[in-house]
Amino acid sequence: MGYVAVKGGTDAIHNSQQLVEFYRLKDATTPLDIKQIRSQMRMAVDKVMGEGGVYAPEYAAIALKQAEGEVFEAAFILRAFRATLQRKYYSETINTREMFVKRKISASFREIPGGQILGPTRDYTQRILDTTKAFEDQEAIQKFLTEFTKGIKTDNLAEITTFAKVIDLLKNEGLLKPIDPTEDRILKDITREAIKFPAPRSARLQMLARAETGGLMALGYASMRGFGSVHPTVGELRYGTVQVKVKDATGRSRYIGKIEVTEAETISTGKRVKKKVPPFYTIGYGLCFGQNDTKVICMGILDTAMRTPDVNSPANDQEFVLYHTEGIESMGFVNHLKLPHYVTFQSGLKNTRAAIERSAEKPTGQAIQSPQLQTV
Amino acid sequence: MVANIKYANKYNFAFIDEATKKEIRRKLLKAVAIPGYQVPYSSPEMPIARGWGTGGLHVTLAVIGRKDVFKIIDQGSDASVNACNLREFVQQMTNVQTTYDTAEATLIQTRHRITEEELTEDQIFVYQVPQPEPLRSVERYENRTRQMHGEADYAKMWVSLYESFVRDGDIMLGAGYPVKVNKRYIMAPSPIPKWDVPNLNQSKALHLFGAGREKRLYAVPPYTTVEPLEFEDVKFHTENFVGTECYKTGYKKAFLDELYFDDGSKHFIINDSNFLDKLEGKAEPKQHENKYINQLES
Amino acid sequence: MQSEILYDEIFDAQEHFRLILDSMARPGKINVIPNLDIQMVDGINKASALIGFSLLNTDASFCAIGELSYTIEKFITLHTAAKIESLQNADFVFVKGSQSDQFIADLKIGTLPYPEDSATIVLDVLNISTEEIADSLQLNLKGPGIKTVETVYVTGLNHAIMDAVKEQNFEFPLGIDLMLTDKENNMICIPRSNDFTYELAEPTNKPNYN
Amino acid sequence: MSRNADNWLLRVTNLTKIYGEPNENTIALTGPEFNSNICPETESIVACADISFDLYPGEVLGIVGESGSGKSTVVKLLYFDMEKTGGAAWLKPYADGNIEMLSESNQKKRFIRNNLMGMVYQNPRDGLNFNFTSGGNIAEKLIMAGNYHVGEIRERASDLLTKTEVPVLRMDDRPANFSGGMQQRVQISKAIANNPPLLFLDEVTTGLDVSVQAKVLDLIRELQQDLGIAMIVVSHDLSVIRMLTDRTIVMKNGRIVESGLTDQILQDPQHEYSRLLVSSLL
Amino acid sequence: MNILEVTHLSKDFNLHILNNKRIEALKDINFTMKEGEIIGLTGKSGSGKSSLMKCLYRTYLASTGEIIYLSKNGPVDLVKADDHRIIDLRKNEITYCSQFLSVIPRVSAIDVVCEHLFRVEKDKDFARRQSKEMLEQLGLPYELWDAFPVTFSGGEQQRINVARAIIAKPRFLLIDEPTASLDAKTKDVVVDMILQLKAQGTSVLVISHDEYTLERLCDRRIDLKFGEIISEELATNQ
Amino acid sequence: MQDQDYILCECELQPLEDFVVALEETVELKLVKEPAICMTMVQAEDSVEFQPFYLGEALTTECELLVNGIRGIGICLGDEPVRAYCIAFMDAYTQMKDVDMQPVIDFLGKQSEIIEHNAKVENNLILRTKVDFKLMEQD
Repeated sequence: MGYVAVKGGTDAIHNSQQLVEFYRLKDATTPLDIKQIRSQMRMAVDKVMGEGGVYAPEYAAIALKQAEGEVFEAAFILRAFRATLQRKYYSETINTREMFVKRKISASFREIPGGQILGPTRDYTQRILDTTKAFEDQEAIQKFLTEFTKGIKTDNLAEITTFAKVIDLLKNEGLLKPIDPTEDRILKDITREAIKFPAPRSARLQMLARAETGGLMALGYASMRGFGSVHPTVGELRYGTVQVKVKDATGRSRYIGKIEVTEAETISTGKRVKKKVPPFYTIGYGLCFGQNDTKVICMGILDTAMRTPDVNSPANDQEFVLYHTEGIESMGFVNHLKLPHYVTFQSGLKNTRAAIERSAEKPTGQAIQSPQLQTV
Repeated sequence: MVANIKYANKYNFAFIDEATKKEIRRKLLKAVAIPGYQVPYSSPEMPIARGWGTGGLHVTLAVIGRKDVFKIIDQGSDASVNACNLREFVQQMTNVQTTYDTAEATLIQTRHRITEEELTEDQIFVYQVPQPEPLRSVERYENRTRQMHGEADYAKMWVSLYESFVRDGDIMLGAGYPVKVNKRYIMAPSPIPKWDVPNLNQSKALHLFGAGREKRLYAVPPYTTVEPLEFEDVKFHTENFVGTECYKTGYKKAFLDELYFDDGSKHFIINDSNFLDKLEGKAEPKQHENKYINQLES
Repeated sequence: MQSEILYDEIFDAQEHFRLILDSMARPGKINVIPNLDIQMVDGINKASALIGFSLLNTDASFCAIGELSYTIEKFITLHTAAKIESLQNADFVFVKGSQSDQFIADLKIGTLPYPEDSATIVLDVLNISTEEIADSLQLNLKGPGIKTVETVYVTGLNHAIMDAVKEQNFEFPLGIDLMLTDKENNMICIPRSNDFTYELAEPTNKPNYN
Repeated sequence: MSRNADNWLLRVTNLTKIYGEPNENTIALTGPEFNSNICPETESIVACADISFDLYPGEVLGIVGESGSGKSTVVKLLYFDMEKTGGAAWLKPYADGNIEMLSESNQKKRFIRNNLMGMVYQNPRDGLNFNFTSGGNIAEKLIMAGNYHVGEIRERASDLLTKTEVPVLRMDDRPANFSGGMQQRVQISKAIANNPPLLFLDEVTTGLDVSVQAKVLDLIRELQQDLGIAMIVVSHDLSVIRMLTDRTIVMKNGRIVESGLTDQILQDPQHEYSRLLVSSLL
Repeated sequence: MNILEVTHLSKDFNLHILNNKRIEALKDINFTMKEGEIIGLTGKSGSGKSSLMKCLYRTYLASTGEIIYLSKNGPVDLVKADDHRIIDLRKNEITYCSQFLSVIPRVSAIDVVCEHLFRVEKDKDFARRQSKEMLEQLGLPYELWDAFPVTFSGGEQQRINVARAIIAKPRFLLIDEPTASLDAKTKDVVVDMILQLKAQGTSVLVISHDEYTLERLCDRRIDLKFGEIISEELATNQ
Repeated sequence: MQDQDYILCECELQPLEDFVVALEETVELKLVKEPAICMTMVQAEDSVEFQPFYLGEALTTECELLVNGIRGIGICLGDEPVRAYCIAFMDAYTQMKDVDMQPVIDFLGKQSEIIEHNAKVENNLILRTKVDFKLMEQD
């Protein structure tokens, strides 16, 4: 009788946990090192941090290992880990204009300040399965590293610089929509209080930043395809590291490290609310932990879409977007269907049986009347 | 030089950090002060999945102390997998005493049932709530259901009951039957069967509800009026077990599970595992009293 | 000037919260907050301060009004890191029962969709008792949490405050919640759901035979 | 009932609704004399401004004007479908007319709406819930006013449907499948289900076939005569106004340009705009 | 006692369609009317008779002057009184019966006549009985009673129009051409009905071109020409 | 030279640990707060309207100690108890008077050079992925 097992639950759970470990380890291969996962599974680690809402590459790597590579599960483990730690600091606002840029592209102009820097991207790798990866060994790795860095003249290195942003060019030219003075600019923290609707933009951006990439993609894509009206141009997409500073207990500003982020500004033709206003561009903004182009672009689309509410298009509906792209919640609730429900089912069963009986007694076509109204 | 304690972090008592506990506690007090009203709260992720009782755990972990005796049931059973899992987690994180005995517990967490044995003034009863919004079936938007609660605008809910009656000759709501608390808020009592709903009314214990995924807390204080929604002429009724009895004890006045044996035969058994144990051990646990149970023959 | 404090942020806070929760769930039920050996400041009942310690932190705001309010505010912020806010925005308000009732009209009472966004008053009185005491205000409490009627006697409470609270709580669920403490660490709560009345003691000081 | 200054049912003073962010000149720079309700300085829109009138028990008041004149805004403000920008209104049966109703909490507004008012919208979708049956729609209104007896609800619903000539057999059908005229009659049944002393009718015949229009108007006339409900009838159609109302307010660009007895407005209009309206009718 | 005192009443129309041409429909009208009196208004068409009557009923807004009507509750200036006061008087004291029946579509003849009674009389059957009596006296064929008057001939409509005015038993009756398209026999019925009202205390202002009707009804006549009173004389039958 | 915290957070851990261990013996040391992990909420803002929002939390280690009675606070990202301790130590040490700071300056200078060199090398590798439109046109 499955779940109804009396007193048997605890042992079964323990054995099940052991069985998971068994399947993870049974082939007795070399244990995965956390550093290995962190560097060779970089994108998975980034995704775990982004969706877990916690920047901690080593812990994300541990979580991935523990979850046997299931990114959802790893992000979830990271989120739960967060709940037990005190939040001691709030950082100063990070400055993406001073990013150490590893990738920087724009779709809206051919040439941009500092040029189009492709950085590490799989976009042009031609997705041909590379079977030589099967034979990769230390020697091959060393050989690649030597080859790759060979061309660098270490005595004559270019200086590290920062670059002007594409949207600043548009902004200075007066092409961007002026800031809506009615927008709620309050800074909310949805991890400290439940989101309320209509949600201020700060809460929306925070929700999107830790939302599940696939969910964002489904809705962002829907909006572009026709279930919505946002089909933007990527103004600029950047990936790199930014510095994080906090104030310590004595009030001094302290550098505490750098984090990797991906940032996108998407440009759309703005909806005109007032007649005499020209068709300014609106910018959608996307930012997330780690490298994740898809996520920030979709975040930009949805940021734009949600600013013009429209219940007919899911992407423009705040409640719809924000409640349903939260991966940890959707995953949990979907999976809760596996829990026993025999009490609730019994309750419904009683109703259904009774209703079927009643309908069998009642001659067809006769409207149901309440007891008092038999004669009406 | 300090020891390198990297990766050796210890968890806080009751897992959740103290700031979050305080937040939950403040919200619980508001929930008690406004019976049946859903208070939004931060609802941090827990090491169990959303929808698996995170809200119940938040409440339990925010109120639990070293002196508590903890009991947890799922579908009425102390031994169901989810109950076992959560019991072990709470025990590990707090080191409190746990029990199967309803009477002995000071803090009881539940999924989908109220114990068959009557609760006392010294007990807190914590519900895991999957869907805290009783109006969700008639209104999908949260900001509108909020407004409906704010203005006590419950006509849509009532019409859905009316229409259910017109369509099927009865109000076809089963587990989680909506109730009105203190004559004001309509509340989802979590998916307890209708059998349990009357036991919320004027209960001696404090009832706390946690919906983790939906990030809502609410409460029914002791001695509070809790009425299932019913019309003057179309009444609420509990599940009908007429003609059946527990095949082990012959008892009739309890919520029964329907079992199918390997030979295809159908049997009924008392759902509440601790209550069943006590009856089998010839003990006489004090049962809840309400007008629906009182009508039944034992 | 950090004063030494023998207060366990985990276990004392939890124990006190359970007592507050019990009092809130059973309006008029007197719970006693255990007498911890902590260094206090003047102007606030120790039980009130402990309520503050148990419920406040950086995410909550409060204010104190009346005499010594500055000292009290500094004391509570020091131990909880809670934000000091204006009367109109404070989550918790620490005040003496002898205070005039005018401040009540300024407190936040929440909105219909979010009635919990409202103030809780922590009120210092002299005595709280289940038995009649001289010059006391007799509070008759009725509502959720109470089987029939609960009666408590309170001294050092300006009855105008109760009138003002009643007025603020006129449209349920809007309103404010009350926590009362006395010199002996007794505590009761009166949530907004409570329908209370009060009776003033006879003006003549009748002898107390109990 | 004799009419004196004190026995008004509804009193409205300076009711104003402005969209956008007006400045101090917005009111002065809009209105019929500018032939616009859009403020040239702020682009805010003055949907209506300074609307004042008294409505007496049993009286039928017409509000006429072209689209965008603000006539619907007035009833929507009074029915709490919109939030006012300024002004005040009192309803006699609510707190004996002593409490300004537009500033009440939403909870109280809902009470007023459920118990003391009815509304019939131009589009039946606005007044009916198409997910409910027609009986369910009427039940909604009855339940809101505190009737929780299914038998009585169904009896009342069938009375109302009979009165409004909707076949009682269709009580348990959803109005989505009804004709426009029948939907409108269900909507009227719902609006009057609680015998409200005040009923708002917002362009109720617009969009219906002429023959259906006539039937709906007859129904309203009859109900008015039988039940003595005070009504505010909003219409751009003067023949509707002529048929139903005692008194008429003419609106243009968010302001009242003229008010008077309906026959006077029709036969001796004073304002140039009213004359234009009337001459287009004749 | 005077039930009506009209002083310096004038009425202009501004025809904005015709280049704002101003028409002076009534010029400085002064007259009084005693309670229970029947006054006939005479004059050629276009002389201002109907305009005067409409001013008294407030269908037209007078341009200047006063119309003091002595209501049951005291004197009222019908020019300046609040709309609600006018509605009140129209419902309870003053009835206006125009030359043409302003048809109410899809209401039966009987119910058209009863309209006023329905407002004051709860018992609909009783009201209908009264209505039938009156239609019988006025000789409206039975088969028309339940029909809609929209389709009726001028004479038939006239009878209904008169009936609904008279059945209301107003205190002050304004009646425009009550007998114009009636046969001699019905004319007499109508005149008798009006006289009966007078006997019950009603004051009547009547417009008619029919000398017979005027002869039988009027205590006084006021003759209008180009919007001015040109003569005011006691009727010959006094 | 880069800011001290920057160098201490970004340099290799081993030389830092060695350097601190050597200095530890010369001072009186009291650990006020052992290294412990906590969270830092990272605040960001959109680049156009400068709407501030919270991006997410970052795992952080903090440590507090007294060096000859002078308070030192060390905070750094990640679970890095040793580094947080070293930063706290250096924070206090560099506030001390009557101590020869030259070794510290030398150490920081050397580490700074290494960090900068490595960053420049990475930067130059990255710049090789720059698309050169001008070149294409000239060809």
